[in-house]
Amino acid sequence: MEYFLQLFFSGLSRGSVYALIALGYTMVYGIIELINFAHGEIYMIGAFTGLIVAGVLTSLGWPVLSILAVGIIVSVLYSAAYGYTVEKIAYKPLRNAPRLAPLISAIGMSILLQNYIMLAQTPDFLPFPRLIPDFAFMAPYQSFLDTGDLFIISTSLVVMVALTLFIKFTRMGKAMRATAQNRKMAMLVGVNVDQVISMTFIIGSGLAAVGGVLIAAHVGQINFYIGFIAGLKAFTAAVLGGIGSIPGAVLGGLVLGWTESFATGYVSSDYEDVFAFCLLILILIFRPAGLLGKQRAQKV
Amino acid sequence: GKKEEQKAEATNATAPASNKLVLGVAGAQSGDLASYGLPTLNAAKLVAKDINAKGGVHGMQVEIMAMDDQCKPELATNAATKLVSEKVGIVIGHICSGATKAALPIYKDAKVIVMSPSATSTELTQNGSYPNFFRTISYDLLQGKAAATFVVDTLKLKKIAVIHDKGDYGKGFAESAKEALDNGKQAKVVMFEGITPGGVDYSAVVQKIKAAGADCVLFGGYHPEASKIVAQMHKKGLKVAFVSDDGVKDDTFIKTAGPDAEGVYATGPQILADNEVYKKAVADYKQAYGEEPGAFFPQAYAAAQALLNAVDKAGSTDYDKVVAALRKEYIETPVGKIKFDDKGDAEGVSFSVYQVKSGKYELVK
Amino acid sequence: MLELKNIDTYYGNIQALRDVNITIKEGEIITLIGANGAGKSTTLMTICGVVPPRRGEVLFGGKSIGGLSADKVVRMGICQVPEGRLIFPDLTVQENLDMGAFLRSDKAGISRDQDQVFGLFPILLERRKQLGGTLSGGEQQMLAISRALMARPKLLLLDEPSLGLAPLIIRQIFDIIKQINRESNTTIFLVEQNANQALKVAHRGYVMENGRITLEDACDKLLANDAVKKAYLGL
Amino acid sequence: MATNTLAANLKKSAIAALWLAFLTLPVMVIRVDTVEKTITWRWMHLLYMLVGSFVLAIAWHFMMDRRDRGAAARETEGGVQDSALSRTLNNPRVLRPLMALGFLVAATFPWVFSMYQTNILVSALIYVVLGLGLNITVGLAGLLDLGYVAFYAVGAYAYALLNYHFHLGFWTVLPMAAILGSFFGILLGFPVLRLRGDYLAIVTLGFGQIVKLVLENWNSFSFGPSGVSNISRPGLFGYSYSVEQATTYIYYIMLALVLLAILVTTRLKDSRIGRAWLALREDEIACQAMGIDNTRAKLMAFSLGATLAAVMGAVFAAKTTFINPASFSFMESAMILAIVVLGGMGSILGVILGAFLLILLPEYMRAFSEYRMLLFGATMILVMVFRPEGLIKARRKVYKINTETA
Amino acid sequence: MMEHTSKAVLSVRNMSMNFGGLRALSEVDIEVRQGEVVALIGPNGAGKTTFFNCITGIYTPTEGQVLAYPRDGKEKRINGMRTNHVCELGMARTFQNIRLFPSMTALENVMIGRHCRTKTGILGAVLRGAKTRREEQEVVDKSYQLLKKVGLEKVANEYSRNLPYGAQRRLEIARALATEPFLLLLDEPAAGMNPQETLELKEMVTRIREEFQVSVLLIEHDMKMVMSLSDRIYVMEYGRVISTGTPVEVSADPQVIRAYLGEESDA
Ligand SMILES: Nc1ncnc2c1ncn2[C@@H]1O[C@H](COP(=O)(O)OP(=O)(O)OP(=O)(O)O)[C@@H](O)[C@H]1O
Ligand SMILES: Nc1ncnc2c1ncn2[C@@H]1O[C@H](COP(=O)(O)OP(=O)(O)OP(=O)(O)O)[C@@H](O)[C@H]1O
Ligand SMILES: [Mg+2]
Ligand SMILES: [Mg+2]
Repeated sequence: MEYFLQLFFSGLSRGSVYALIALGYTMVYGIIELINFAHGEIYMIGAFTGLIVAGVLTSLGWPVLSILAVGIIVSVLYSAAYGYTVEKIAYKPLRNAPRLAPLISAIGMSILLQNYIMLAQTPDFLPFPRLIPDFAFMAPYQSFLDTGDLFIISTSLVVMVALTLFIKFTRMGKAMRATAQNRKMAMLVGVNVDQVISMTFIIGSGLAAVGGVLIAAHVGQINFYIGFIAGLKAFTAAVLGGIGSIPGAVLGGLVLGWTESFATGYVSSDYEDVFAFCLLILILIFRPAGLLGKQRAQKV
Repeated sequence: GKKEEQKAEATNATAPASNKLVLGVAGAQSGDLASYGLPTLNAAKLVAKDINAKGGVHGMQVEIMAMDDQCKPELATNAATKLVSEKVGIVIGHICSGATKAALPIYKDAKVIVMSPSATSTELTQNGSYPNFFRTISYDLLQGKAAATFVVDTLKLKKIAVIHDKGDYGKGFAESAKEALDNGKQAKVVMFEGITPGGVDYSAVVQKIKAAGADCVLFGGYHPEASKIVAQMHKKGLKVAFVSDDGVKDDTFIKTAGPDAEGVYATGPQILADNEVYKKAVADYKQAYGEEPGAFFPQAYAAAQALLNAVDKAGSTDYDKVVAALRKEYIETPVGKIKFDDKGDAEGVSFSVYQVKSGKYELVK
Repeated sequence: MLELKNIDTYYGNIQALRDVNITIKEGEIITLIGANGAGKSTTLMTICGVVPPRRGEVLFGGKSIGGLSADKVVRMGICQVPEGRLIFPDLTVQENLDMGAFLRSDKAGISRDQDQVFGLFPILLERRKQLGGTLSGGEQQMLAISRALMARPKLLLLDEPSLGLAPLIIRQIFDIIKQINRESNTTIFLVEQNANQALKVAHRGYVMENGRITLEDACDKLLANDAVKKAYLGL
Repeated sequence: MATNTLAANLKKSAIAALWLAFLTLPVMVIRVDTVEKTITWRWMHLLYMLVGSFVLAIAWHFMMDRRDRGAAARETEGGVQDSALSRTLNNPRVLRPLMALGFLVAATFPWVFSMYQTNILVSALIYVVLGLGLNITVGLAGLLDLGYVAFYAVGAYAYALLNYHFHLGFWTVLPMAAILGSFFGILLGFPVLRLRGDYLAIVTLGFGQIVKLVLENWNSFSFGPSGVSNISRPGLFGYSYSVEQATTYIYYIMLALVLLAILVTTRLKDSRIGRAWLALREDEIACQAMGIDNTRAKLMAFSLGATLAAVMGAVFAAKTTFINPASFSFMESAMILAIVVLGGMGSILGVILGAFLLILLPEYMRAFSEYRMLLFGATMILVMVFRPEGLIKARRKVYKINTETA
Repeated sequence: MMEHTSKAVLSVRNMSMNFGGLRALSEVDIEVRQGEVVALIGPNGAGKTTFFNCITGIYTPTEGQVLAYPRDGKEKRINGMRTNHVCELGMARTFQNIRLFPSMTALENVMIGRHCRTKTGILGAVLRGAKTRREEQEVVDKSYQLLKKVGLEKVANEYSRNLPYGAQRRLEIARALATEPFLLLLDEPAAGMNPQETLELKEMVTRIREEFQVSVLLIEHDMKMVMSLSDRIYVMEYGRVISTGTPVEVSADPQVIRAYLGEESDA
């Protein structure tokens, strides 16, 4: 039983990492139906910005938690700016293009950003300072869950709730949902579609940066390639939960985390990803729109 | 057309037409494995700069020709044919064993000498099919054995969890170690599993190691995963020995793992602390690139030295002469004083075990 | 209130509107009739800025709105019920209506209008929680009209509002058109295939053929016009 | 007017340059070492960024204007939205001699150019066929497949393993690989029949990963990550030859396969089946309601694409003589997809061009060494932005109507 | 008007359809006989389109029997049969919200209709033998003839998405006819047409019925068209058939007037 619980919490902490990145993914996808392959890179840039801020502030002798706070704020701003710019350069000119064109330009953007960071910084792994201190009250539970896990899980949950409320109740949120379903019609009820899409990218990228800094601080190292792997997993999580659904992203992340964790624990970590993808396929066969995704209203 | 090329080749072999000696450097210079390939390129550049400053090899200025293969076999064959087409006679590379295996037949056919700083797959030298291949690093089988011996004989541990990163290198090491452990019969391999490289969290596998009751973790792979695993082992209260390979015996590991790195064992080529060449090479690197050299830097530096030295001693890039020179001439390198045996492995390169002590790898006696 | 001056509109290389001139005065109901493909819907889309005109001017309340994007045009008080029941398929009926009032912020007014709309189409009240996409064709049409009413526009553009509605409801729709025109003084620009009815409720009418306006007159005159009778009234 | 727009462009570019410089400021200028606690400031980079991005922004705006003006001009002049490139290439008077020339070059290539050139051309040709295969699944039938490389792996391992264990020759395995490929295509096709759009994409991506992971982990079957080496090159009546001759030989094999693939795809595209795929792509429900068996059509698209991929896999294994799972990563699928989309979905000439661009470009950019992938990514974006329909737009068959009958 | 004794081509018995809690159809009995034009009318949301969806396999009816009698005369139960098989059997439909293939030309749209009546497989397509070429030419010619029948031969090479609404409706009919149906199901074919065009459409349907020997089941809100075209009418409300009979009978039924037609009848 203890072993089961250990694996459960392992899955939880891993899953919440996926969830945090998947939130931004699902949001962008929900609005413009674009698998934004560059999302992982925005996350990576967020982590790098966080590292740079942390480096500078550490040399100025700031205390850890305030470095974390400032690091997150700055990297959120920067990543949001990146997201905004990426949209303007690579996606906006393709609004009326065939559906796959933006997908390819997203792949191009992902390659571009990876290599840009590799050249501007280093191809090597860089240690990321442990910005999340180990709280004393967590010490007894550490073999299950440490402070970093706790931070990430609670951030995902808070973000999930905040985003859900945002989308459900604010004007911008409503505009986003309308834009997602029918752009022309949204325009006709007075939604400024360009602004909505920019906003989506800004929020999604900002979230990626929060994830970037927290996860990097938790894992302790970054390099230019982390975004790609994390992005793939997060994308899988988003689809698993039902792409476009905010709670779905979190659920999908957790389910993915648990699957991998239990597969490792009870079978073998050799095949943890095989299990994860098989589960994905199985779930999609029985629920073609993901766990919490709504089946599109199809009436003829 | 063809004829001219052949003629050019003929002249090239006897007396270098131009006043330069081209040294090909092939490996991952972009993509996710770039951090293993770029230090090699830099090492070659440093050596070339050094030699050129001293007047070159027989008056020929050494020129570096970089060939990216991203560690992908098909790109490696492209790089190899490109180098062959450019009439390059000596090549440092490739970085990954897979890419090397794909490229070697092409070099072999064109009589190009290849020396890898990092391709450790046992069969590359040991099954004797590539007489044109040399390396300045020892191979998986020996390294795995060395690690296994150390765990059993020195640390006297009994229940070993062997973990690897599913990669060519890591898995090769892990399998050799497992074999040695199984054969030795003194310790038991309680777990043999691959983890997914690049993962964000390895706590599940750590819990599993804990549940298996292992008293030692033997890890085959590179430092990013290693540092995550040791960190998580400490968090989950698993305080057993962690023994790993050359991919971990890297200062970056100590940096990224921080305090968790303390006490970690890693096998690695023996580099004596008083090795002057090594000290100089590292100092040059820091000066030129403003950072610590990365993975396989000493081996790459040694390879560049050895190849250029052999050409120097042979008097030309003639294949047979250079091969003979490589087998005969000793040279002082960061990895020690070396020459190459008949199979192509560097003699004098052996494995030692190191341990991280107060933020530094120190040789375990 | 709205003036189209010498409008030419193209889809790619196909010219859909040729030198179109239309004037609508405040408080009027104007109708535009014409055969399939005459360019009626295009005219509405041009006014809304979805398909901008290549030449000519669109004036609204004296201001040029020719180059503005659709959302800006909507902000100025023009609202369209587009052809073919463009509703938000994955929003519920209620949410679709809320989107209609997207630009408004007077809560009381919105809820009053909503009650009114439900009064007009009780079936929508019944289906309030259903997803728009699963409504029947006619229900979707009602929803599209209601959504436009929720915006309280100064100028309402209706593109074939009677499409796919039962005879009873069609009659009701035309009553509503008259009613909102009278009660809230909304100016209405009505595109209809049901020319008979349209000419009965409107004040003035335009006839369009192949992208050109060929006739313009008071409605009773058009109803009496032989050419119109033959071509559009099926008499 | 002209100076005015120029001034406006300059101003816009200046703003863009400032913005980009601001964006890249931390990453480009600062490097920190959090262990040694040192910070390196590289202010020169900021200057490079400013100047570089200013120049780039001017070019960008200039091109954008041209693109928009071009679109407007095309609208007024009444030309169908064909670009100059596709117009020229679709003109038979240009196309015929061009094809003849192309054929001549293709036929004599290995005798004129070096082995390196031949070798990378073989790579490009392999990707041409892969592109054509994926074009069936994605371009014609509209099924977004992100795990296409799995079938490529199936073919490659089929040859490698059969060759290793049973010493079967290339020519024996080639048809077996094809059959295996189509079998796997159907295997993947079944579970994903119900899925739409991007859900399909992720499941196929997952499938690709599963195949790769199995190859990595199932040591006793596939030799794990260390791969299979010393695979035989294609046999030639027991005659043995050098690497260079082998390259030439494989080149001709590939040339023949490319021609075959072109023939198959062109004919299919304009056939009853091709039309069914097109309809499937446009509207699944209407398609089925018009009597087309969606299941069959989808499975056919999947398995045909897979067949071509598997055949190429076998050629690939024979060409490199070594394969390992690393060659079949997701990035590879993405690259093949990029070939199809960049070239022009549904257009066969486009796919060929796309393959040449994406495979040869990085090779010829070797001169830029470290910067080549950066430039490569940028190229992908630029091509899409300025030619969203791809380099060459698919041409529609014009049907000849026989008015006498019926 | 046809004799009422001719045999049935479609017979629906006691069919119901639930969407979650919503009962969109309940215990519907409808029969279409050979050569008839039968109209299905009723208020919006009565379940007419749902009825079409149930008999063409888009939905599987919750209860009841759907029996079809194709040209070969054999009875076939088609509840829940897949849409494409229903079409192959010989029941072709048009859609209320037009569903053409937008970026295919008008001609190609009709050619798709020929799919289930032709045979060329992969091998045939690749080899393109004489038989394939003949079949292909036949498809083109037949499709063109059909376009002519609905008056769209001039726009044969236009993308269907660029056609005006009315033309799209006619194109859908041509596409359905291309499948050689014995029963043609039309969902509001006259929507979006002006009275004149509706008149022409009516004539077209009459012509088609004669020429192709098809029965027609029609949903329509244009009473003038319904009354003058159909042999029999079913009236639905809230998922039930509330009245049935000849146009004259139905239009006099007070229940129908209350629910659907309204008092004054000036259509
Ligand atoms: N997106 C488009 N691309 C190209 N041509 C179009 C497009 N939309 C409409 N057209 C063409 O423009 C012309 C006018 O179409 P429009 O939709 O305005 O006609 P309409 O009068 O509204 O007809 P209907 O009564 O059928 O709705 C038609 O010839 C049509 O083919
Ligand atoms: N998929 C579905 N899910 C839920 N409700 C549905 C679904 N399809 C139809 N309905 C409901 O069933 C009822 C019947 O719809 P249907 O489309 O059959 O009406 P109709 O008679 O064709 O009306 P109209 O004349 O307006 O087209 C409607 O109230 C509709 O909201
Ligand atoms: Mg219209
Ligand atoms: Mg209906």
